[in-house]
Amino acid sequence: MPDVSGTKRITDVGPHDYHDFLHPVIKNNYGKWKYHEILSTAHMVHVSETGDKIYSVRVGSPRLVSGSFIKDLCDLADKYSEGYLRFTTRNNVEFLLDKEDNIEPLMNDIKKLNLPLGGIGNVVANIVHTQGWIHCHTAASDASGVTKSLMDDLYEYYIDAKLPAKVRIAFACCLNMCGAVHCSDIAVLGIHRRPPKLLSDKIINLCEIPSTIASCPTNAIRPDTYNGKPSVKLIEEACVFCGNCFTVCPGMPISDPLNDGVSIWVGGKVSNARTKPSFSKLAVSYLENDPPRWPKVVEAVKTILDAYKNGAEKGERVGEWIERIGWPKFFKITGFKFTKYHIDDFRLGEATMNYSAQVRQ
Amino acid sequence: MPDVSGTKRITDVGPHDYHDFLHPVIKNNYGKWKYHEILSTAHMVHVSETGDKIYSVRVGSPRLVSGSFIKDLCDLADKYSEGYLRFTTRNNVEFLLDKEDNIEPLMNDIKKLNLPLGGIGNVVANIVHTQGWIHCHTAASDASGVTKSLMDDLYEYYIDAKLPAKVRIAFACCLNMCGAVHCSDIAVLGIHRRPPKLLSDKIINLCEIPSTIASCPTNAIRPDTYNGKPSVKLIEEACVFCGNCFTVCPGMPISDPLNDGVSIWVGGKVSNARTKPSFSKLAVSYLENDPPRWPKVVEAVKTILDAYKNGAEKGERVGEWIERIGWPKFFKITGFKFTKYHIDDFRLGEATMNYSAQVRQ
Amino acid sequence: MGKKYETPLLDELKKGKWPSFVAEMERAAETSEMTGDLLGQVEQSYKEKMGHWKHGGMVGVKGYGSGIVGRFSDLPEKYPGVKEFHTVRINQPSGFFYKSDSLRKIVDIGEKHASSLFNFHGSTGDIQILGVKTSELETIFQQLVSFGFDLGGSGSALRTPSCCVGMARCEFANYDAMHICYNITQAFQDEMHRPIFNYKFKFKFSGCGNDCTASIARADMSIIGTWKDNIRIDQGMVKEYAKKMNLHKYVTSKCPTKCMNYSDTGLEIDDSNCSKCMHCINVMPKALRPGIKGGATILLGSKAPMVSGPRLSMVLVPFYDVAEDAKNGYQWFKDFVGKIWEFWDEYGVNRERIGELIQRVGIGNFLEAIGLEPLPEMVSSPRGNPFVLYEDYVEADEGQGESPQG
Amino acid sequence: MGKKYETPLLDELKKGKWPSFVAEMERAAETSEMTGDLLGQVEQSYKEKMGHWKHGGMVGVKGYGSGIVGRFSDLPEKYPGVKEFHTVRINQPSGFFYKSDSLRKIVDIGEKHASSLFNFHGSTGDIQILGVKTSELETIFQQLVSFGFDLGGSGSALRTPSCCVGMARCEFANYDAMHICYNITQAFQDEMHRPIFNYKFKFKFSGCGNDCTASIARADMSIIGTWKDNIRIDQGMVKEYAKKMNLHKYVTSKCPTKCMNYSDTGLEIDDSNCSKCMHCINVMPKALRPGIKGGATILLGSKAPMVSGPRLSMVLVPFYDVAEDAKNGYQWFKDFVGKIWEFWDEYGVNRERIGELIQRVGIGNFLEAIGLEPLPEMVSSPRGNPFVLYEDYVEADEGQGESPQG
Amino acid sequence: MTDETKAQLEEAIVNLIREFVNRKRFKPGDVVKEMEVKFSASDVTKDDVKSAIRELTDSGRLIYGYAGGSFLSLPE
Ligand code: SRM
Ligand code: SRM
Ligand code: SRM
Ligand code: SRM
Ligand code: SF4
Ligand code: SF4
Ligand code: SF4
Ligand code: SF4
Ligand code: SF4
Ligand code: SF4
Ligand code: SF4
Ligand code: SF4
Repeated sequence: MPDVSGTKRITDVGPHDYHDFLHPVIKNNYGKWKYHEILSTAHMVHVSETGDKIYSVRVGSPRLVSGSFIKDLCDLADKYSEGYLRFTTRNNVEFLLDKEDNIEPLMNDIKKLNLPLGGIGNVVANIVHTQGWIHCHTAASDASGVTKSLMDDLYEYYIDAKLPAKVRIAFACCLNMCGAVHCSDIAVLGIHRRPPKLLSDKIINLCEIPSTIASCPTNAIRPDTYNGKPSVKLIEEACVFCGNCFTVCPGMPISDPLNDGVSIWVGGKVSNARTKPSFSKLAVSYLENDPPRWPKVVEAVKTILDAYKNGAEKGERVGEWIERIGWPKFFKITGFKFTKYHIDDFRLGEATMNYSAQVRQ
Repeated sequence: MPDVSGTKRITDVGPHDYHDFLHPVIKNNYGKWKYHEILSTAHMVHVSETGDKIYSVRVGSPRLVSGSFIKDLCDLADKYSEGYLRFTTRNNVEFLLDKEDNIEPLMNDIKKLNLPLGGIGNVVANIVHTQGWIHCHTAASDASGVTKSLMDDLYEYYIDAKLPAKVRIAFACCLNMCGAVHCSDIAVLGIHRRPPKLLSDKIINLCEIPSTIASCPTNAIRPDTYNGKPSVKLIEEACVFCGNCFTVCPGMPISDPLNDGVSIWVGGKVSNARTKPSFSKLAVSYLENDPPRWPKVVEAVKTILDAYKNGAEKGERVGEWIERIGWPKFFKITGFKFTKYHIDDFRLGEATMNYSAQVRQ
Repeated sequence: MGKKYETPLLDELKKGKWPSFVAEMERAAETSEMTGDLLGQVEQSYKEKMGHWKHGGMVGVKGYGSGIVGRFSDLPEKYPGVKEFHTVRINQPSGFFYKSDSLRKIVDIGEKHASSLFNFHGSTGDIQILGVKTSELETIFQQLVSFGFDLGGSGSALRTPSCCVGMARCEFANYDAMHICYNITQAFQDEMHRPIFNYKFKFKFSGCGNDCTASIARADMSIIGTWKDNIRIDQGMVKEYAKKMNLHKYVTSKCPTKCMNYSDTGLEIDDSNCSKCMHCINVMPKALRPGIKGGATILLGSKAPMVSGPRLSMVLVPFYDVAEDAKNGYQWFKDFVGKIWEFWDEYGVNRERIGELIQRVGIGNFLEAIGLEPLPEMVSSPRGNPFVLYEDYVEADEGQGESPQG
Repeated sequence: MGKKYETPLLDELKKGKWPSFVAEMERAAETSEMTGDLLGQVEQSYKEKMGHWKHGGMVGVKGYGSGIVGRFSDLPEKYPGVKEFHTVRINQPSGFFYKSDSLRKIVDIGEKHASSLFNFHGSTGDIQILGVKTSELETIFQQLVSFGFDLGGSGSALRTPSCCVGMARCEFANYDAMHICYNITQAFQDEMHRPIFNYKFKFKFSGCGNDCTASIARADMSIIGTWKDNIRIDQGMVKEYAKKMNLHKYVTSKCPTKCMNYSDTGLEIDDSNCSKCMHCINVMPKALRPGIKGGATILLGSKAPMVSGPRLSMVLVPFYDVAEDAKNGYQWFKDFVGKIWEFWDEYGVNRERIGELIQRVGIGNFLEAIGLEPLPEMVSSPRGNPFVLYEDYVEADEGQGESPQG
Repeated sequence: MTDETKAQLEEAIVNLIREFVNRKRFKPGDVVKEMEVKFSASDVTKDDVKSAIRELTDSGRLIYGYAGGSFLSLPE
């Protein structure tokens, strides 16, 4: 690079000023939007107080993309929206058009690229997911593979609005949950089921012992010595396989191909509409990893989605539907087994018991 | 007593068989009641599938009564209900009549005794209360005195059904809560505000040290020695003045006339109707003891009751009303000050934060 | 016997419309000198704003470890009448039903051998005779037993179970609360009178979800009526109610499960979704009745705040067929309670109530120990955190295995 | 560049209608040899059902302590192309808006100096360039800076704040989320690039309660739009909606505060009781609009489960007048955040997020430290247990006093 | 802060890291707290320490490391 070494380095310029990236119609109507209308699952129009309109065409993306993919998008943007486009908070792509006439040709071009048009309204939205085996060291499952397998199967729900309300699915490959797994309508979570191994040589050299001990949610890690140096020991019966110790201490690897897999969670949401935001709750406590297409995971998610589609009233999110029919019925109609793992025995778990005689018989 | 000493003592006979105490109409229609009708706040009729009817006339009682009081009741029962009567779970008296004609004369006689007729329907029910200074060693306030002062003032609400729904008031003189204080529409609770004194001589002789330590909810009591014997010390900053240590250890008296008093709680319920049972929540964190008539307590309860009466919809219990209008408004209209004491910082307290953007502005 | 002390503060509490406990104390003082001294001591408490009772004290009747609450004044010289002022707790009859003759006998005892003061009733349900001297305890006990009454509980023992009026006078009762209450109180006399528990244990029986004994807040085991079949609807009467009130606003929209619908064709209830909350029935008792397949939900664990905060009872057995078990002398119930007490005995510590114990050891383990399946009815929702203590895993090349601790 | 390895398992993931990340990897492999090796290693992971990345690793650009996630293969001999395969995190522009020219420049960097693989976007919001060798880091950084992009956060530092599309394209936005997001991102560059916190800190800005950035679940500080005045109602349009749907069933009865009423005279809202949940507006966007006195509620503390369980953010400031503060360069907000960070700095421990710290030290103490009044808006309900740590008391003959720690 | 104190401060920071190498990881926050104590006599502020750290990292005398949390370390 010509302008670098030796000279004073430029730092802390921060993100690019978004003003440069706003379509003129957006600039002119910033803060003046009056209402929107969803025209299809793939496009909507926002109408301004000034009468101006902006059309958004939404396209699905696998998120992990090549440079060529982005360049394809740029080409389309140059052709139909003066180069302007945006991404959504769930990794969809939105082209912003001021000319209604451009919509159809754009959509046709998108179809030619075999990209999915959809994602607006009462659909299964694009899955928020994480790195998995592609890039992360603590993954108990792959992220992109599960996501792809699911979206292939749920494709019809992305391009058509067949559901009672929005369904947000998320995937995280470990309990760090680098996604909104803990508050999603349906969530898939990579899990371990065996305690970490203790590689004492590594532990004494690479790990800060106090942080390692503090990392354990159940206090299963206790101080110890090894070869005269501070180390740790493990109360295996107390381990909940969270992998947090491995995050801070490379000497405690926890992956175990035989026992790693995923659990499935339901009924979380983040919006404040109607009901308060809420956590996803455990539905299926364990499914083994079965790459490349994770049929068991796909089936479980499909089971939930079908039950929801058949049972929910219009406008009810997954969690709202389950609350109305009750958890016993949810387990009954999905056929998932309710076990002691489903009963929260962690810190605030007590707050989740049924302290009432309100029981469906 | 003639039949006692020397001979084999009779024990474990248990409670008297209730069958002996059932009015014949009740016996004949046991389990066959079809519906009831509330005829006034003081009487109701239950109608059986057989067509039989039983009338119940309800009378208020201070619960702490003399033998003469009970004999008065017995006289009335003998006169009007073949000697049959019962008490309710809230210490009211019920005369059970099969003859409608007896109702009025009975009521007249009750009035002559200056006893209150009422307590049925949407009233302030009789206050469930405890022993107080009359009989208990840990009382932070008196029970009967506060109850009497309140009921005098709320008399109209006992004899007339002027409220949107039932209002259950309870009083307990210390945190042991020998009443349903923790789940009442309105509750008055005797409290201390200073740590116990450590009478070390008593502690080492009269107290079991491990139980004393275990009795503390905040772990403020720690092992110590005194004159070479096992004793305890106190982390005063951690004490929440609960008095549980005094219950197990006479060497830790906690009463302090200057700082004892009561707190006021609202919005609890135990019925499963509509909403789940719920705890009473802190409304007023401290009012000083002002015997003999506790005007401040009476005023605070009255304030709640008035606000409730004016604000609630028909059928809403106090807690249901507050949930609908929101706690901020409750504090606003009652004028009670919301303080950090109102924010739950105890064990499951975290579960009570507002984890949503649902906020009335 | 005249007034022994000036009681200007207490006198204030004789004013007002509500019957006065001070007046009652004065009436009692007419027959018992002790009570005169009580008035004096309480007046002093009112002046000083503090109680004047000593900490506890060991008293009781021979062979029993409970039923008496010992109480001694800390001013015995000044008020000799309250030097010893114990309470005798007496098992109330099921449903608090009495005939005047029995009541008079109890009153008689209190007037002759105690302060003439009573609680009808104590918060747990007992009849309480206040102000008993140690020397009178045995006499009182013997007299009570002679006409079929017995002491209640105190200390680390079972407390007198209590129940609502139930089938005796309530059309909502889904099982015979008075009968089972009486039966198990008799069956567990030993557990009530000879303290062997870690702490107290309370039963309360309510015939329906209205829970008129407040069992869900005040009993270690709460037995609350429910039903399995459909709410019985009298559509004609529903129409009558509809004339007088907005059924939508006051009935259907308040249904917690939103399983009701009212329209011109009448009231429809999706009973499979009804959680038996009682609301609709409460509001329209002439039109709606619980189903006929009655029974009870058994809940466990409520108690006052000490030590870990107040508790409500949680669902343990969604449906208990009480009538069926009655045929067998409630044997299933007694065995069930037995298992719980055994667990409590084995794992509980001193002064630990069952609700606290369960939470300490984990509900999963508790259920396993007493042989109950985990059920979604037990929770308001499944866990929201991923810290699951999995016990199943696969060993290399071995297929599904069990953990060492499993 | 042809196929380097057989990838039969991954090939399965090229089938199906959803765009395939495997296909994308193969496309990337056309311009970057590294990516060919990535395919090989991932195929092996699919076979063995486990990842093949080593634990962390120290890499970064000079002077910055964050923005790069170091990643090393544990099979470097077998797959030399992924021996070093770091991620470069890049601050996305507010609202994820782009013009094609800038995007092309970023792509260009990734194709020339890395694996040609990208995340648009990472879960926190950054653009991510995957597969960067240590030697390329400085070059990439310099190039980014040259056209006005910069690195994001990682490690114990601020993360790139993110926001919803807000006023740029959403009629529901109650404040200018994109503007404040950009402003504070610029203001806190130092905190993002030079880790000095106990752990990570995230901001997310959503223009209304729909919270399209999921801020309440995923940001230490969640800034969510709200309004103070009345919902703007177009009664004519309400009538139009009423023709198409049952307003009672789908709108008013789902209002969480039951503050709406629809009748022949139109829609009435008791705005003083409206909790700004957005539901009614969502359902009838042509008839209803938020009020004009917009602002935001500030909430604190959400995060993923480690160590003490997942958290949502809780209300801290019910109403923050964003527009007013904007006039001042958001100085109030910056000071406010500063106080919180100071508190965190002083009392927090290593790897303790702010939400965990507050609960550990007690919300009351936290509020006192940062100078906020306790408000009922902060809680869903006041405390239900009586264990209150009273700090006020009276000394004998002295009147109201303060406790030593008070 | 004088230039002299500044140099001393930077020196002290590097020494601290060196002294505990392989024994304790110093988060920048830890360093700030250590230095505030050590230089309490010469009114060194938190910001002074922060800018010293910045100078050290900008010049490459110290680098940032990461292991579950960020810390300061000597260049390899
Ligand atoms: C584009 C995007 C914002 C952005 O800055 O990128 C967006 C845009 C809109 N959202 Fe959203 N939401 C976006 C993520 C979210 C999220 C966050 C998430 O899913 O991770 C949520 C919270 C989800 C949750 O609760 O779990 C979200 C909850 C909503 C809701 C509330 C839904 C509910 O009833 O709970 C509405 C209202 C509605 O749909 O009726 C909403 C409404 C809207 C509207 C109609 C707002 C408007 O007037 O423009 C926009 C089109 C809706 C649509 O896609 O159907 N938006 N919206 C995000 C698109 C994500 C995507 O590509 O799928
Ligand atoms: C007599 C008594 C039972 C007994 O065995 O002694 C009783 C009797 C009746 N209760 Fe009760 N309840 C009795 C204590 C309770 C309690 C316990 C308590 O207050 O400590 C509760 C729970 C209160 C709570 O939730 O905090 C209770 C909650 C109810 C409810 C539910 C009210 C609600 O909507 O939450 C009903 C239904 C109703 O009133 O519509 C009910 C209904 C009834 C009915 C109508 C049942 C019937 O058909 O006979 C009876 C007359 C009602 C009345 O008094 O207005 N009863 N009822 C108790 C009278 C107490 C008293 O003297 O005031
Ligand atoms: C008499 C009575 C209050 C009343 O005025 O009615 C009462 C009085 C006492 N209770 Fe109670 N409790 C009484 C019902 C209750 C209830 C209510 C209930 O049973 O429905 C509760 C709350 C429910 C529960 O069990 O949790 C109750 C919770 C306590 C506790 C706290 C127990 C706990 O686990 O937190 C204590 C403390 C203890 O046992 O050491 C206690 C202790 C006491 C003692 C024995 C004081 C002590 O530390 O030794 C009191 C004796 C007072 C006296 O001088 O007579 N009392 N106590 C009630 C018993 C009368 C009866 O047998 O009918
Ligand atoms: C790249 C990304 C996932 C993705 O595929 O998009 C990611 C990847 C990692 N996260 Fe994350 N997190 C990412 C967003 C999140 C989110 C979501 C969010 O920000 O909205 C969360 C949950 C919200 C939160 O902050 O709590 C999240 C919670 C974690 C945690 C748990 C933190 C906690 O307090 O519980 C860790 C563990 C840690 O920091 O040591 C973690 C750690 C990691 C590490 C650095 C693994 C590690 O232990 O060192 C991962 C590096 C993977 C890699 O190889 O690149 N990541 N991480 C996301 C960042 C991209 C970006 O900058 O835009
Ligand atoms: S969820 Fe876990 S495995 Fe997946 S990217 Fe985040 S830290 Fe890595
Ligand atoms: S995996 Fe989690 S629970 Fe197990 S020892 Fe490590 S930190 Fe503790
Ligand atoms: S509440 Fe406390 S003071 Fe009152 S009777 Fe019960 S134990 Fe005694
Ligand atoms: S009064 Fe309660 S909190 Fe205080 S020391 Fe005694 S047991 Fe502990
Ligand atoms: S609990 Fe039910 S059955 Fe018992 S008295 Fe109350 S309303 Fe009747
Ligand atoms: S009993 Fe309760 S849940 Fe059942 S239908 Fe009636 S109101 Fe609904
Ligand atoms: S959060 Fe609100 S303002 Fe922002 S995009 Fe979503 S709906 Fe619009
Ligand atoms: S915004 Fe929500 S709370 Fe307010 S009126 Fe509409 S539905 Fe009700």
